[in-house]
Amino acid sequence: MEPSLTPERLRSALQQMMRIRAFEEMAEQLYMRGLVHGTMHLSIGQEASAVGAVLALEPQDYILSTHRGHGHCIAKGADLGRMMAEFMGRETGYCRGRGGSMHIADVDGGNLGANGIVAGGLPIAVGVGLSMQLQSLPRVCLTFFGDGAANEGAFHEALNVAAIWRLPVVFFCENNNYAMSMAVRDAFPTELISQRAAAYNLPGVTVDGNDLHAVYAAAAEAVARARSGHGPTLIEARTYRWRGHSKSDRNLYRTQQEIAEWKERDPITRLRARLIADGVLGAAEADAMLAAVHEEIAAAVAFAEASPEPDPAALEDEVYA
Amino acid sequence: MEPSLTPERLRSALQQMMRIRAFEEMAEQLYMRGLVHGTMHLSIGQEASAVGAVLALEPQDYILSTHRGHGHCIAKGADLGRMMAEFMGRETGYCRGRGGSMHIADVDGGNLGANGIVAGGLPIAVGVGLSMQLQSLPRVCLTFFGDGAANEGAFHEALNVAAIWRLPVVFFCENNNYAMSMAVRDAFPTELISQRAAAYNLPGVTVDGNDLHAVYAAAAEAVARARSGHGPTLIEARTYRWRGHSKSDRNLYRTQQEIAEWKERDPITRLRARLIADGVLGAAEADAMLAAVHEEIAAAVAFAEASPEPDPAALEDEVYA
Amino acid sequence: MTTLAPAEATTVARPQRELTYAEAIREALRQEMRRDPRVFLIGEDIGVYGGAFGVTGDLVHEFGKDRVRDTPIAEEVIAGLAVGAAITGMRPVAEIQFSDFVTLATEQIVNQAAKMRFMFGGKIAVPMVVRLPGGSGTGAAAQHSQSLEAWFAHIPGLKVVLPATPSDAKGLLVAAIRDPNPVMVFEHKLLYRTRGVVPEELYTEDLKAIVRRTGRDLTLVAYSVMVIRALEAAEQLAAEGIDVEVVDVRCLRPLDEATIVGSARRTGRVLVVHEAVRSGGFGGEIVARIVESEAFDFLDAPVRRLAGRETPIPYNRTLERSAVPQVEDIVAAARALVRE
Amino acid sequence: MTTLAPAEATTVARPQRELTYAEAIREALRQEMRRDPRVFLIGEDIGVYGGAFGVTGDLVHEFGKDRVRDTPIAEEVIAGLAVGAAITGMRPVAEIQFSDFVTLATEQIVNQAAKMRFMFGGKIAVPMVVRLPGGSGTGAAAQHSQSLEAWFAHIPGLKVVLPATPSDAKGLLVAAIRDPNPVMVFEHKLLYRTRGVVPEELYTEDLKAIVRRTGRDLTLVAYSVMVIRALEAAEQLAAEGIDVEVVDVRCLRPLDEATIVGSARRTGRVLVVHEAVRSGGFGGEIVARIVESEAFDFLDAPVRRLAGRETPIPYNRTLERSAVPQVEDIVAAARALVRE
Ligand SMILES: Cc1ncc(C[n+]2csc(CCOP(=O)(O)OP(=O)(O)O)c2C)c(N)n1
Ligand SMILES: Cc1ncc(C[n+]2csc(CCOP(=O)(O)OP(=O)(O)O)c2C)c(N)n1
Ligand SMILES: [Mg+2]
Ligand SMILES: [Mg+2]
Repeated sequence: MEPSLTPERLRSALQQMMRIRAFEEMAEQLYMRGLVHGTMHLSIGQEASAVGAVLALEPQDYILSTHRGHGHCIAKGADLGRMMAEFMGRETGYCRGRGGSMHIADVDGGNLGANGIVAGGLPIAVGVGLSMQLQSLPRVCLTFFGDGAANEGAFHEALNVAAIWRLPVVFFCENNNYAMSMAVRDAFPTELISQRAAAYNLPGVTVDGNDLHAVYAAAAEAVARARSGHGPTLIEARTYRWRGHSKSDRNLYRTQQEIAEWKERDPITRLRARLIADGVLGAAEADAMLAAVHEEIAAAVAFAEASPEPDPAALEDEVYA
Repeated sequence: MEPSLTPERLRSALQQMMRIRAFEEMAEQLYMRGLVHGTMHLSIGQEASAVGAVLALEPQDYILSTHRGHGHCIAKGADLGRMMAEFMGRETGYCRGRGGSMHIADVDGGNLGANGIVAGGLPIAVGVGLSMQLQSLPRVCLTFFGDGAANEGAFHEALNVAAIWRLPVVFFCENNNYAMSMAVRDAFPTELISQRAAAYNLPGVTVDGNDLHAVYAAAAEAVARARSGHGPTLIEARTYRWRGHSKSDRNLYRTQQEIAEWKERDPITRLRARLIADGVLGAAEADAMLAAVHEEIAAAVAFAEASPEPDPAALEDEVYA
Repeated sequence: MTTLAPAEATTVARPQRELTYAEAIREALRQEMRRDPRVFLIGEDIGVYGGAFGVTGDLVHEFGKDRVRDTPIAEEVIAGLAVGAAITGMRPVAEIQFSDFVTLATEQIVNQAAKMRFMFGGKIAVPMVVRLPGGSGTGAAAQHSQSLEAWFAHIPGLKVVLPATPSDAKGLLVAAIRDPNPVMVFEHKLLYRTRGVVPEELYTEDLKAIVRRTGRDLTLVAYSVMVIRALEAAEQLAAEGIDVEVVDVRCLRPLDEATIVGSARRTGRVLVVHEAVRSGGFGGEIVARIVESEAFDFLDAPVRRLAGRETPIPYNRTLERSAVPQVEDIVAAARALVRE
Repeated sequence: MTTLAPAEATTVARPQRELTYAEAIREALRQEMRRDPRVFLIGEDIGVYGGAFGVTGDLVHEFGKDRVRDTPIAEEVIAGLAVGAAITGMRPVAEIQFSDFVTLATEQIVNQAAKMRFMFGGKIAVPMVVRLPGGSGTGAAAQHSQSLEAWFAHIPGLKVVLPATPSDAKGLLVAAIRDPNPVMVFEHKLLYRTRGVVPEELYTEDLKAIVRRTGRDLTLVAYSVMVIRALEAAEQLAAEGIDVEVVDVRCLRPLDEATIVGSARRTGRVLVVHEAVRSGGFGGEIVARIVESEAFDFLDAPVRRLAGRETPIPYNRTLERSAVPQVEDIVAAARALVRE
């Protein structure tokens, strides 16, 4: 256990992971029932990476998130009711129903938004980093992106510029083995994505993304380095999405066996067991925690359902400031 | 001397370098006199890299060139008269006056075009490589680009895709220390640009770009690798441009001393001396060669000047096939 | 969802087999790939996954991973792959998974593909196709729902095609593949599941406008999904005694001015309908062409436009619906115009 | 080259100091940077080099390399730097060295900067400026001479400004910097050396059209360099007894329809002039707005357009000149229109 990971923070980390899981399971159900529309990218199975990364940040730090961003958003402290309201397209949602799941943002909470464009957040993160440097603010920007994003040109431009200017940015790659149907083994000529860091003279590290402690340790080091002016780090967190890419996915590009194997490595089960083993938490307490989470989710749904829809007459109101 | 560099090929290489130098000096003069307009990017000082690289290719191989592409074009065997005619905007020019210096192409000769967009040729080169692979043609595509281009997103996407598919492409970076005014030391976090090859699991090599033999050796190895199906190589040829970036350059970002030092390393003087020392060529023969080149240039100018201008009525004719 | 009666009914000689728009595209690809070994497909998730919208489906099983080639997520290189292959003997068909992502490939398409032939004095051809699923209506929000066809219609060297029916989806795509120029084919996501009669044999459609329904009182000029809505609106208006002509533009560049102007002349009243944002949309071009033409003197009312509102596409269903023209909006605008 | 008399003459209260368009932009940047520490510049070769067109000049010496920041050649990240800085308290002014290279930055500008505020329900603002030198006339050929303003004018969330005079170059740029939204400022390369009176103090111009010359017979609606050509044409036409009004649109999004329509109503004849390719150019939008407005009933002739030909910009001088409207073309088109 890392020194700064107090029992309290660890318990709260586990709770956040439970929240993400339960929130997404509920969102999936609502989607099936037609109460949430559009598309939906679930991060079930990847909770340790979102929570571990954000755990290393201070509240005033920034994140930039992805299409698979519910976990990032919850980890950064978002209110579940306003999130659910957003999914249901309500006026009380984080984006007042304009953004939906793929564009959820919690600007006040430091989440500068999920992004529908793969790698779209990377150039922005560099801008946030530059902004902090110019304003001499000791804030870090951690940008999440997937393995697929690491093959976009934006990845290269962003890492290079952040590196030469030593910007306070953490590049956090959630390698879940697939970009939609494209397997990492087919899309990358190297074994590790973190090997790319050397091209920018940056530290690059690959961690077990399903191990909360490992993710936290890597992120904490990167955040400290960024905050102290030593520039960016590339972190590759290896994980796996249990669900299909989105709702249209028939999983033709992977085997049921592979999915089953990864389910064995459930990050939540793992953290729960470790915390119990370490005496941080009792089993009953853990069960109570989960029950409380489910109540929160139910309340979030109730809040969302009771919320009004946006007024079509106001459609063009928020285009310009 | 590499085995396949016969005396005859070496003499011809020296002559090509002389041609490039003399051609560009003339183009510069014509530009000053207002006979060539637009802009002009001279490669004076970089002749060994263009000639050494192309020397490793077969006639049916392809190159893609850059805004600083006169040398590439001549090295690939272009006719000087038709080039000069292009610079002067004539109907007999390679692009019938539509392209000018920045878009000179000699499609039949395998030069698929200079490019006004930095790194614009890299994605195309990958497409050419794929095309050769799909057609099982044993042709290689060598794409030139500058140090500046290596920071564009296109560089990254292109190298990655060429690497995973093992396409017959040679990525030939002419590192002349500056991208316009941006020094390589400010734009890159690493010492060598060729270090980026490792990110794609490719061989990367840095050579003295002013040494014809060294450039040839590296290119020949890369071409052989590409042709035999082992995929791309990243070559970094270190060189220097004697002239400003383009005609608007006041050289504020570098010192006269630096320029003078690099002029000491003139690739032409160097090759000439080596060939004489190696007994490949006599001094008188070398002088005669240069004199002949100057006559060729004069003839090229005369051809261009005698050539008709394009007909404005035909302006829209070549937009569509 | 919508079976097209009017225009299809005229092609009586062809067998009455129905396909969806997506199936028609797949059939076009399959038949052209069988016929011409130079044709191949590149894009994200077009292989085993079958395409984000199921368009390429099982093609990878027939043609293999080389000719139905999944790429990493790298749109600029996808376009570059097409350019490089096209100029060296191949006939690439690239897919940009959602047309919004073409913003990452505009350099290659606009500066390279479109201009290469001209810049090189006519000494090269760039026979490539880019397929671009676009449009709103699926709840995919602002970055997955745009209609950017007007951008490409502004670029000399490109052709821009927007099929509205399954049979056009096939015939126009085959024409695009055989065209020696770069052709942007915008497909509408809402059309993929629409059904219509599609001839089984290989055929091409001209990159020209077509009158889908004749009428005397008013011309609706539309393309892509708005053709379907215009035809529905026309049915409703017919019930009110308003006789509407529907012109399906099909190709924005080159634009078949003659067909549009001819219809405008006949009816004297024109409503141009598209989903793309109104300001700077291609509707302005169509209005201008009509006004500049001899039809001007035959106009009984100003040419009007009905188009997307001045906003990104919102997520909320009701907002999304209200952001682009619906059948009832077309009916209302047409009715008002006839009364002007 | 051209000193603007008509419109400038009305600003008599201001001191009659002349600057070039490039100097006026530099002064705007300098004064805003002095006033507001949040303002900073990013782009390629804008520091020691002074900018590809000398616009930023010596600013790096006053403000240092942090605030006049040279970037590697990476347009997508240049735009992203602006977005990220803008949403966290800064006021970035990014330069795209030639507007053609914006094709590499459209993703960030169109999907991110333009849509972010809307997508996030109004909870963020993106106060950034992108300066884009554009246009032909310098022999820079097809990839360095485009006029792509219509693309951005089609995107809700952006503003699109095109100053035609030195004093507008300053005042509109200052307004753009202070605007809480992303603003695309298209500068024309041929205008950089034109001179005109520019007030010394800091001031803003409204993002609205302006009547640069009043006249009764015909309205020329133009923007950017075409305003200068239109004014010259108006002088020549005056000598023939044709009294021309010239409207400088200045801002395509939002479009100041009232000023344009008002002029069209007064003169009854309108010629829209722009350098960008005609098909899909913004001229179509302007024509449509006029036709849709109450001015339609006051039109004595069809609204016409004079614009760039349907070709990439060629290198050869004569071809290049013939590819876009020149003064004599405007004179001829205006003359013909008055006689219609
Ligand atoms: C620029 C762009 N290209 C393609 C897509 C379509 N798309 C959405 S997510 C996705 C896969 C992304 O893979 P990865 O980055 O690994 O993230 P993951 O979905 O695995 O979390 C694709 C291809 C997109 N949204 N943006
Ligand atoms: C995409 C793009 N950005 C910027 C430019 C402007 N520009 C032309 S050449 C150049 C410098 C290129 O540097 P490098 O790649 O090192 O080639 P070199 O000029 O040194 O040969 C720049 C910035 C351009 N043409 N294209
Ligand atoms: Mg992934
Ligand atoms: Mg260089």
